[in-house]
Amino acid sequence: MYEIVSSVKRDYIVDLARQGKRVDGRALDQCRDVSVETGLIKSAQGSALVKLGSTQVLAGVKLERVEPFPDTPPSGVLMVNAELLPLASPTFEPGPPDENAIELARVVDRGIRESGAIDIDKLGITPGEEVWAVFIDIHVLDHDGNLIDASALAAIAALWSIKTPKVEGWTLPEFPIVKKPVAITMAKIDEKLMVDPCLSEENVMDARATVTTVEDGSICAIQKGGVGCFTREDLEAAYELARARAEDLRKHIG
Amino acid sequence: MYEIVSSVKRDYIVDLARQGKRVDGRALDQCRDVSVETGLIKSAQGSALVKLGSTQVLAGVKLERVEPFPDTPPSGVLMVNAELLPLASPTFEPGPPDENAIELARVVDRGIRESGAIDIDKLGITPGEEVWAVFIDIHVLDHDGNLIDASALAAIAALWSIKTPKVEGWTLPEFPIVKKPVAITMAKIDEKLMVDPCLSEENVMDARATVTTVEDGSICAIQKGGVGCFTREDLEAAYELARARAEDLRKHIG
Amino acid sequence: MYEIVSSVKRDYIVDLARQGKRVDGRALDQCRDVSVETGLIKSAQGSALVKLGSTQVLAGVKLERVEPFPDTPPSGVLMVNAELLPLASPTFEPGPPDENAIELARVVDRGIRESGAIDIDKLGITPGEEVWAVFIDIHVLDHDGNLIDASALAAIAALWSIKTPKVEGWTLPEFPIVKKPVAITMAKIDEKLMVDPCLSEENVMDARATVTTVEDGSICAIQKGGVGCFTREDLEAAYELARARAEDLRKHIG
Amino acid sequence: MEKPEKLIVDGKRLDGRAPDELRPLKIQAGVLKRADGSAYVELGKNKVLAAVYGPREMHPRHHQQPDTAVLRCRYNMAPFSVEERKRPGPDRRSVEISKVAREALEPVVFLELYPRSAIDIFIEILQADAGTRTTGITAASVALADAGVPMRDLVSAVAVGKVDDTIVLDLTKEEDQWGTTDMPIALMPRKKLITLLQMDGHFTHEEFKRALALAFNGCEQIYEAQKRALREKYSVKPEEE
Amino acid sequence: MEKPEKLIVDGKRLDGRAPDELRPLKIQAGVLKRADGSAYVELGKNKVLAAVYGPREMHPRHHQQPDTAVLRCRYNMAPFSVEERKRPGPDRRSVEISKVAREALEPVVFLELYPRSAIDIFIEILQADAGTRTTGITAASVALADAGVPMRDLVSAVAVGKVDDTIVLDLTKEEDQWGTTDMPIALMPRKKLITLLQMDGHFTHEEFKRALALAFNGCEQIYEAQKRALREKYSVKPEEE
Amino acid sequence: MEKPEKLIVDGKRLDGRAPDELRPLKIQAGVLKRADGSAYVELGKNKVLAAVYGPREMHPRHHQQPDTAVLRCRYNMAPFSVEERKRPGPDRRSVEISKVAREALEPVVFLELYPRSAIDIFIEILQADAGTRTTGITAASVALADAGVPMRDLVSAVAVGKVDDTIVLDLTKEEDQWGTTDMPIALMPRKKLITLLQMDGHFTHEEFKRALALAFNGCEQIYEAQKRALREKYSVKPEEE
Repeated sequence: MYEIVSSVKRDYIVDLARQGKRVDGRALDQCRDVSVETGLIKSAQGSALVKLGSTQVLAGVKLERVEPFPDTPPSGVLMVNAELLPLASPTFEPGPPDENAIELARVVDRGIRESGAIDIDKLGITPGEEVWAVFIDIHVLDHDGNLIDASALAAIAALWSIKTPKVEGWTLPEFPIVKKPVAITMAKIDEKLMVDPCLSEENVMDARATVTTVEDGSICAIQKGGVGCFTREDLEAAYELARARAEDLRKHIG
Repeated sequence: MYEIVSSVKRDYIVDLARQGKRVDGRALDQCRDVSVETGLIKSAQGSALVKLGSTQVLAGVKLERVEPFPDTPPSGVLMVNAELLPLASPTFEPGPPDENAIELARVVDRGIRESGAIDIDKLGITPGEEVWAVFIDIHVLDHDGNLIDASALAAIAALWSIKTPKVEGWTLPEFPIVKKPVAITMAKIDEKLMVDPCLSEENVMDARATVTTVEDGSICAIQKGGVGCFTREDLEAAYELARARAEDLRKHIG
Repeated sequence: MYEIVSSVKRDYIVDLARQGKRVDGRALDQCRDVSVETGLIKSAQGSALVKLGSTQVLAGVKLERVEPFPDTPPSGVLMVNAELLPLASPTFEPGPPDENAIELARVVDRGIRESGAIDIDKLGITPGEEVWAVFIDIHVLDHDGNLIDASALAAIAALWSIKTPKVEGWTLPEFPIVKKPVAITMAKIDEKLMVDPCLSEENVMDARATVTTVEDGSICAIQKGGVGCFTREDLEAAYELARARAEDLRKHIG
Repeated sequence: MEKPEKLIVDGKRLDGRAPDELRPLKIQAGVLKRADGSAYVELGKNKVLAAVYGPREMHPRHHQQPDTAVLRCRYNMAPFSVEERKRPGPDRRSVEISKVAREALEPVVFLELYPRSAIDIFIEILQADAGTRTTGITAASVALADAGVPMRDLVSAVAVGKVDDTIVLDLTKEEDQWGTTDMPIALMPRKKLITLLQMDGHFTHEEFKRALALAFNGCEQIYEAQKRALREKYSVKPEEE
Repeated sequence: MEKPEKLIVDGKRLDGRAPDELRPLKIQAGVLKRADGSAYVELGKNKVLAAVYGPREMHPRHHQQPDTAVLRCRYNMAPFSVEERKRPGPDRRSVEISKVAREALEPVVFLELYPRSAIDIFIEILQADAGTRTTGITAASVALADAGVPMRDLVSAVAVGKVDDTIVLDLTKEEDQWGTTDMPIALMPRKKLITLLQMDGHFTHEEFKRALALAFNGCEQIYEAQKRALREKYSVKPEEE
Repeated sequence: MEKPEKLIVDGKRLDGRAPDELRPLKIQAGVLKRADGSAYVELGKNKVLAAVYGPREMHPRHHQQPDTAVLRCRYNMAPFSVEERKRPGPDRRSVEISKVAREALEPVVFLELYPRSAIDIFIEILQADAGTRTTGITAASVALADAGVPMRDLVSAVAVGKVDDTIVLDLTKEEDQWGTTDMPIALMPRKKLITLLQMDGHFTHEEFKRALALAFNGCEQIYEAQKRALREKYSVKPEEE
């Protein structure tokens, strides 16, 4: 996922951090330019292409009739899969999802699931027999850092783009999407927190924390990554940053 | 699939080609000796052992009741699998089918499927619930070149050997086999087309073209292989060769 | 499974064998200390932790409703799986079961199956539709030799610990366990047979023979392993040893 | 959608095209930052992305060739690119297409210039509507050029086929499904050399020849669009003149 | 078991604990012969075994790092450890947990002392009752110490959460299933540095802060038990004084 | 076929054989061109092909042994070799049989003559009727000799068992399925050393001894047929005398 960088480059970025500066001139609490384009993929019920700086992620949503899980017979099913396509980075290799792809999918999944963004109970068809499954496939096209935020945004924007799904035998008036969880990731470099790290920053960061919040500012998911540590104060600051930046990104949804 | 050969051997074969000659003394448009033995395998409903020179391929056909594919509920199912057994060549390795085995199986499959050799619509049993599946397993025993033609011939000969299948609960008077597609492969070496390449020729060829024809001389499948190129004239010549040689091989079927 | 040992260590153990002695001071026909603790795992219907010297194996039994096999519609299903956990030995690697794990599981399986230890016919529920499956999972925790005997003992002790299974909708008064097969493994080193080989002995042995017997002394399963040979006399001696030692171990069951 | 009675009415196809007409074509070079070369192609409803990495170090090392680079190619369909969700990962179809696509592209690359190296081509089908392998090859060839890999020629690819007894260029999904014959072709356009050819269905000798001719015309149009896309990317900006 | 109406009655949880109370905890170091270090931990009904091998030679060799050891971690559930039999082998959940557990443990290990080596941590869940990842990290940290791997600190881990609007320490399976929020945390106790943090459910900012504080208290208790277990194993025997 | 009331009537088995009688046996050496050695064996309805490659270079290289060749063995059933089509690829049964077959053959091969090499044995079951592992070992041993691999002895293998309380040689599929006991054995015939032994079912001590004796007799007959097959292939032609 991360790449080996020269110690010169590392020192440069860490030095900048010490001065509260970033390698691409952004403020510590500033996201890269973001764009969200929905509806590109007609073969999906919902889709969104997110560009976060040079990072590009395409998410597609497919709805299918499936058997429910035995432990939740009347509810629909949510499945999130992420592919770190070898086309997106020289460090990605073909093959089944590795731990990075799996973590990415599961973090996006939890943001949507735990926020109750989809009213999953409405997705039953025949209780115990047939329900709607929501397949969210995250296709990473260009990896320039912070795949989590780009993927989470692509997934939720794709879900909000569905409206009345174009799928045979759809059983509801509208697709039951009700919340807008937004994930914000912060990298820690030399004790500083930097919002939306680009790849150069990810390659030298100590650790990252992703905080997913919903409209009222409450938290629905957190994920720490990387081999460094956070203090309790770091996390409180991270929460404040996440809440503020999520409000900006949320405007791009729906 | 192909093997690394010394440049001396390569030069020798290419030199011969330049003179319109072949390494085993055959004419350019001549197949190796062929023999077809059916009925060897009693545990299969149909079987055929094909020897094409030293190349040996055994095909077995099993019939089983299965659920139909959702998009073709009343029709039977055709499945072709090929195993490049490590016993057949020092270059074959144990493991799941590689791209060569998959291409081989799919080329054989298309020859049978696209020619309509099996009247697949007759293989329904209970529409939407149960149909006959035709499993063709191609077992490559000795690899001395041109596995495609040997395998395609073994498969179609095995199908024609079935007559009234010995399988519990068979539902038709006879096995509905109606056509005899035959694949003929030509290697291109130094601008010459050579029918039925042996392994030495395959190892130095620029490219190969396989043309599958049925009784009336029409084409049901083509496959180009290898990293070289063909001109339009090559392909027209290849068609004429394929049609003529297929007539010879077809006599060994049924 | 076995490990490379220095020739000094090898010579030492073989020399001892020549004198009828063993590396840990045991007599040739003596097992290591054995302990069996059942009921450790409440999430399983039956469980047993076996310690054979320093070798530790934990077996858990789960009962589940499944569809029967088509060829035995009214009977229950027995499944044995063994995991050579990388935690148990520096030579075990993560991944799907290798040939050693598979052999281990299958030898334990045959001992139970062929002795008729479980009255499998009683495990039907609705003939042809639903039966009880008995999943025995063997978890190797510490590998100091003779995993077969430890695993077989753990499996049969776990089965005998079930009594009335704590599982929803259990359909019988008691779990139908009726026999006590016990596997005894003997290593052959320099023409001597040694009961219950420890790892040091396994690493230098020529071959091993496992004889599984039931209460009346009859044999229900045998497995030879390793690249050496046995004479007919070896095997008759092995049978006598197996029968005697099995009686000792059988006291730890049920 | 049910099968219509006729696929060609009054010489026009279901989407209004003439038999020898391509679908709308859009080619864009250099669309990805990380890849050494890339291209995005739309042909009708097909949306295809291709990327090239290399020449780069070959891993695993025992696959290195002492006298040549190794070309590798992976064709992959996004799960959402087709009507019914496709399970991620290679299936038999995509393994075969990866092989024939590689063999279609290899003749134009000067592999011998980069011994011990790998050149990797990745073709991603984002939305599929018949002709994805040929569209993928068309895109990959532009991506190779965009990566600066030395090439003898481009490769231009398109499918031809038979629908209602008419030989047609560039089949749609409906034409592929309900038509008789599908024949994907790739060409090195300058020397008119065929680097990919597959066919299934039914052709008489005469039809085969006409289909080949039609394919050559189609590839010519695609070739022009490929060159245009590369010129657009590398055209000298006015102020730099 | 059906969901009870209330999970907390009169300030007591279903198993009688106060909200800030740990389940019974038992830690034993050095329980396996073959492993270089090992530990067994029971926390309530959780039964967890951890083993450490290394520093040892890294295989495959091309994964060796010239300036550091590589820490690897495998979290695995026994098929019989849960209500419904779990199929053997890694699933997506265990792959993620293996990753975050490794990242939780790596900060305390002096990897740079053993270039080109591997240190392997194996966590086996024998019986599961919520909190297996944190119990596994707690066990692994003791196993690392038992193996004599040089460490900056131990790692102590526990989950906190929200149940019936109450912030509670160390959730049981029932509380995890029917509660609102689960937040596993791992700490380097001496410097109070957080090495693992995950959360799912719902927290206001205020609740998040209280939960963090509660987790710090819980880790402190676990840290004491870890040290006790290591002292017990390595305490000088009277006769040797 | 339903289970018949008796499997042995008037001392004769279902196929008319006496209890101590082998099925018709046919052995042919050197049947494949590419393999270094090969053999084809029919025993009753069993049809088995074995091939040997090597001694040859060992891949992957880190599996090389500095002081010995490594023997590898793969037992495989063709999908059409059994009543119900077998899915291609190894299952647990074939993995175990590959292991015990290798261990049955290894004692006769002078592996120490070819350090760092591999010798590969491939056993293909084309048609199966009980006794495929022993028939495979019999074939593999002839293929090893045909490949010119230096050997201490051949290996001859057969199954014995108990059917209707009678000890019988060389069980058929029906006898294996409905009988009580199956015991496959492999022998080095010259020194009467047992290199493969498995058994499942039920034997008293007395029965076990009688079964062993019967197996030794059966292997003797197979040994003679193996030698005959090798002589036939390598017999000096009259004109060459």
